[in-house]
Amino acid sequence: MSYNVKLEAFEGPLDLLLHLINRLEIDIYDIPMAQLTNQYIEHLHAMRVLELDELSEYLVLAATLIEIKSKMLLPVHEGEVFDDEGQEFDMEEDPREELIARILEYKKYKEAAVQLKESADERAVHYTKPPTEVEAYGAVAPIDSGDELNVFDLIGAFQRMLQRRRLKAPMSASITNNEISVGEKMDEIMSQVERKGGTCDFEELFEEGDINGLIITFLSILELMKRSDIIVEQHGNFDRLQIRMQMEERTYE
Amino acid sequence: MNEGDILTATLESFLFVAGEEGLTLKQLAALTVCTEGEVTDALERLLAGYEERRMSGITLRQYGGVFQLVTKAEYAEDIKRLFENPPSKMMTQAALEVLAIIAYKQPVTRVEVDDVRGVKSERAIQTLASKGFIMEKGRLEASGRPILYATTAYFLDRFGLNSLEDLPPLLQETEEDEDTDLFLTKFQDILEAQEEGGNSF
Amino acid sequence: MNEGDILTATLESFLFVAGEEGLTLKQLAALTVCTEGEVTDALERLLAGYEERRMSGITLRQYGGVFQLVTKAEYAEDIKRLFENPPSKMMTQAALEVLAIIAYKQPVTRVEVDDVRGVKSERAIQTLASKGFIMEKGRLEASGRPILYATTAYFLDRFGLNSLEDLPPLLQETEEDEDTDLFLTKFQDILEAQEEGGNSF
Repeated sequence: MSYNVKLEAFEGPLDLLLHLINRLEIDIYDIPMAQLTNQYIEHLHAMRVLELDELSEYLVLAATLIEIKSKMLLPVHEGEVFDDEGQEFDMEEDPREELIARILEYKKYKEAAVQLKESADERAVHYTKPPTEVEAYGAVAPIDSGDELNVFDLIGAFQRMLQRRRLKAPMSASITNNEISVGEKMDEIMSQVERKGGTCDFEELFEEGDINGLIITFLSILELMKRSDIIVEQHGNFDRLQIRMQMEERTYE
Repeated sequence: MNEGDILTATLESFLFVAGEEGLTLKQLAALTVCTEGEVTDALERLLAGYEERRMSGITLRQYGGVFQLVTKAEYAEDIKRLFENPPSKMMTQAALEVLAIIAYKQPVTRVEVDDVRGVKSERAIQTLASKGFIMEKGRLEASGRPILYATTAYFLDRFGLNSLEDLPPLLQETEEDEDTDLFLTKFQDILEAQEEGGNSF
Repeated sequence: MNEGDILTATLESFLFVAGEEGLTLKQLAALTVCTEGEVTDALERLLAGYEERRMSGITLRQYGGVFQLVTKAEYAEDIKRLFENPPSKMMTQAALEVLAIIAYKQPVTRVEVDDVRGVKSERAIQTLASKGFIMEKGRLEASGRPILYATTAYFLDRFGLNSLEDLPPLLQETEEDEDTDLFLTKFQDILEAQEEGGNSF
């Protein structure tokens, strides 16, 4: 029998075992060791692309399975039971017990993970807003309020910021009908710069519009620069860019 | 305007400003110079108002021990359109498993997590820490003094929990108890059988 | 529930999430696939609700063509107190963000911090410096010679770190790259559309 086993589907040897138990409809409290061990090893063979590190983890469990299987083959004497070292051990001890406990323990958390995921999904439908900036109320926040701070507060803050930065208001689909061409935008920019007395801040030209609009504006500025109708200047490295009109206004349409 | 209304409105303004950071009951009481009971009553009125009012797109929730204003679930799909990228990325199964183990067993060492899963969990632990879901919380007083991990308040918030007590009970705990009972019963049976048979051990 | 109420509630949820940035009438109309007239009517109902309702601490304002939710004027003093005596770690989000960026990217200029956050960080940097968490550490050898910021020993102490190497790795994922790709894709689309439209420039 051969299986098509996708390695990524398993989170480790216990996960594989759990998968086999479910698929073979095995009673977890009374595992047929020979069957399970064979299936497990067959799967290992099918999983060729295991990394060495991972493979060793799978092999450790394979060894455990084989050990349990062989223990169970030992004849059980009435009243007297010995383990391999000849030590007497309690009759009720089943060699599978520890394995069952491990599988159940793992299963417990695997299921808890599913519930956590559901809980996170439920939470995700409720959106919040970032805290209002202190400056809006003319106050200064004392950031050192004597609380214990730890580095995970920093990370939490950073993650929230990343979430917030994904919020970008205007939707492009909306503005498509009012979209203007680069030619039109070039005229618009020239008259805007003229109105401002021949120079204006680069950023002023980008004050409104969605991503499409901004790109059109940007392309228009490039084109105007190419035609030497405007000059873009910057005085210091981090100063604002300035747009300056080079010639008298023209029409491009 | 009656005083209860003023309190409710004041609380709403505080919660609005605090946004996702939220405020605890204690903090709200201290800020409004009211008892926690009065604040609780006012918060209940606020919540009832949100839930009754059809025109309202926001509501009140308690996550990670703080009260926060959030949008109602029914507008989630619409709000998603505000975002250019879908806000939350799916976590890997491995990371979720590790997170579950840490959440329930905290504080816990990496080795304990590895043992439960039967595989190494180092990478998942790093991912979870850098996402702000787990943190280091001291070290185990044992040889090697391994790091202990615990979940953060940010974890509670993102997973819609108010406190660790809100974690859903682990499903098999009862089964295990039954198991033990079953085991004990069996043990008793055997003992009795042995005694009857006159076999002592 | 009638449609007007749904629209009003949807608008409230949008405005809430947008926070201080607010949304224009045009954006709201596009997002809700309604006419600007319908949106205006719904916004008027929303405003009327806030003003009538005594229990409400927030209201709707229009500043510079942008609609935003704000707290009612009568609670401004209370809120100012909240900011000045924050009950806990709250209200430190902006400062924490800036501190995180400086800690991980140091030495770093203010402009770089602004870029990462997408908002101006001057005030937060001043506060952090005055509290001793960060310090100036030379200047960038570039035009304008902007100041470089780095964290202090006090920062390490307060955050329980021995050295900067103790900072856990920060996962930024590839989101920013995806953003860029999105932008570039869109850029290409528009270029093509323009060319097809016979518009040469």
